[in-house]
Amino acid sequence: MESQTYHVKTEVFEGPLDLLLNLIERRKLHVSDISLSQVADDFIRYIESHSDFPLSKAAHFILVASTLVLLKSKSLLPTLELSLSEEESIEELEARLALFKQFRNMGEVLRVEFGKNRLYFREQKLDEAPVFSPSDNLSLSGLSSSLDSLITSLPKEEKLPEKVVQKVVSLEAMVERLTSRINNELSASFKDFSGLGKEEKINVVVSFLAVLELVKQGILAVEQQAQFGDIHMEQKEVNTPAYE
Amino acid sequence: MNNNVKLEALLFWKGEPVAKKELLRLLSFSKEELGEALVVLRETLSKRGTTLLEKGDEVSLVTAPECSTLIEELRKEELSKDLGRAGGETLAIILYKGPVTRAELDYIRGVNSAFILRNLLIRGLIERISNPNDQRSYLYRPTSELYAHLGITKKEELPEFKRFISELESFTKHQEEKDQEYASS
Amino acid sequence: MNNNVKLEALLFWKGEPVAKKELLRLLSFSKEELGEALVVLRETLSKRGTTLLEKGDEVSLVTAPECSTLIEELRKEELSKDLGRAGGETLAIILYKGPVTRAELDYIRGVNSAFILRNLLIRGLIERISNPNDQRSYLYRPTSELYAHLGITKKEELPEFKRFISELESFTKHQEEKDQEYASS
Repeated sequence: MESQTYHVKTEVFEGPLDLLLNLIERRKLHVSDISLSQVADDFIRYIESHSDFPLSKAAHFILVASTLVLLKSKSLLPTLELSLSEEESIEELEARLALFKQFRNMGEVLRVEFGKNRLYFREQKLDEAPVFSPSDNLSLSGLSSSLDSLITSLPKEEKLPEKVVQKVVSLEAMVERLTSRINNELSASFKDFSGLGKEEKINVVVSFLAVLELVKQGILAVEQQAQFGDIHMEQKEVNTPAYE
Repeated sequence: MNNNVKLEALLFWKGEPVAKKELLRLLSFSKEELGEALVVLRETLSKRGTTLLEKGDEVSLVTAPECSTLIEELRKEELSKDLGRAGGETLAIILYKGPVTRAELDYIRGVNSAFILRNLLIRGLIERISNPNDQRSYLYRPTSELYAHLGITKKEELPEFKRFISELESFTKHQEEKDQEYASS
Repeated sequence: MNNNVKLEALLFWKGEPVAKKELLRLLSFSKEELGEALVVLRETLSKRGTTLLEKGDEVSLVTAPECSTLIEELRKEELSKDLGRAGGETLAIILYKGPVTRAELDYIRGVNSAFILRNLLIRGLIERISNPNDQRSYLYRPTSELYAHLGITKKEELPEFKRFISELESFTKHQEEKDQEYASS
């Protein structure tokens, strides 16, 4: 088990679906909401160990992480009711994963077939001697403007999907923020901390993720008095938590 | 002279994929005549050194599958490079689901596909056409060259074609049902 | 597989006359086997769109004489048609940066240039020379007829020569860095 975790950490994954599928298959599970919540921790651990991701890549991973947290939160906090859109995002992730799995497997089939039994076009068609035949409009200015427009259309540095990336806080940063806040106040409200209603949804989700992480590590105790009510947080021990 | 003979001569001389629309014009065939000539030519070539490759609305003449090993040994150029994992899955999407937009590819793969698309375009395995539904985006589809690399002469010969297509269809149907469930709840 | 099928595939693929001595070597046939295969192939092709041409010691596959009118029309059209965007930009890159390899062209254009190059070659606008650095690839450069037609004697006389060259170089450098980043991520 330990060696498996280490292996996942060092392997390179192209994207979150790739990683997720790998984690699920490694445990010999089928794609389902249950298997997804089971691999949530592994997934988050992977992001944590790759804090040097380029921002655009990290955003893709963190967005998927947020959905996994929703799933996991249901098992940790049974009182939590998921909204319709949250339910949908879970369903969607499941569906995407199942579809991705199909194409990934077919991709492996294609890799095996590729070049194995190749058919060939004619190498060249110089069966008659070339005849100098410029088109009527062939001119220096025409050619240089062809090149000019080619140069203009060369791929430029791609802009990051700013909307996605802008507000996404790293998981580690969020956990640190939460830890210090708890230290100061000993008890705090999730609503205040996460800026629910004020912050971007993704930040709230990342906050929630951080809370769960701390609960799991026994640093925090959480209490929710009513459905959709605020979550009350309290530090279990007064001594400074030794997170990582 | 038979139509299929003319068709063969034309495809041989061109040595590259020719659009069916172009064939109709160059040969002054009706659609029916072309369809028939293609059937006859495919049959005529069945035991020859060349074979007919049909990809969507494009047709070309290539060496017969039985001769692959012979030519491979004679070629000076290096062997076809491995597609890699990203290449394989991207081609799978384009071959079985294509033509697709980049947004669809990114969504299915969960990552930015710009680099792998550029790589496949340069290798001549896929091509970019303008999207009739959206002028600002492009559609990606397989080339005849890709069929040739996979050793297939028509779409139906794609690996596990029937099984995979029906799996995709039932998946899409299932998804649509779920979506309707949500819409009505 | 019959010897005449192998022979047909080889001649089709080569697309140019091949010496009989060369055929013996490439196909590992005995003289008798080759002689027999040639007879059978000639007979097999008698009612087809292609035919076997033996000229002195050389053999090639060409379009059937019955189709000569059709082929003449095709040739005229191919030599006179507009170069198109793809043809124009490919020719421009060869003018400014030539001699270049096909890989360099593909890399700059972001698409495969194989078929475009063939058209430019038969139109006598460019020519292919062997690459001193790599036996498996060729270099493409403008023909002297093209220079004369455009009224230049060296490439430095091309409009905005310095700017274009430096832009192309900075693109290649930048893109290579990105590709490496991608490959290692």
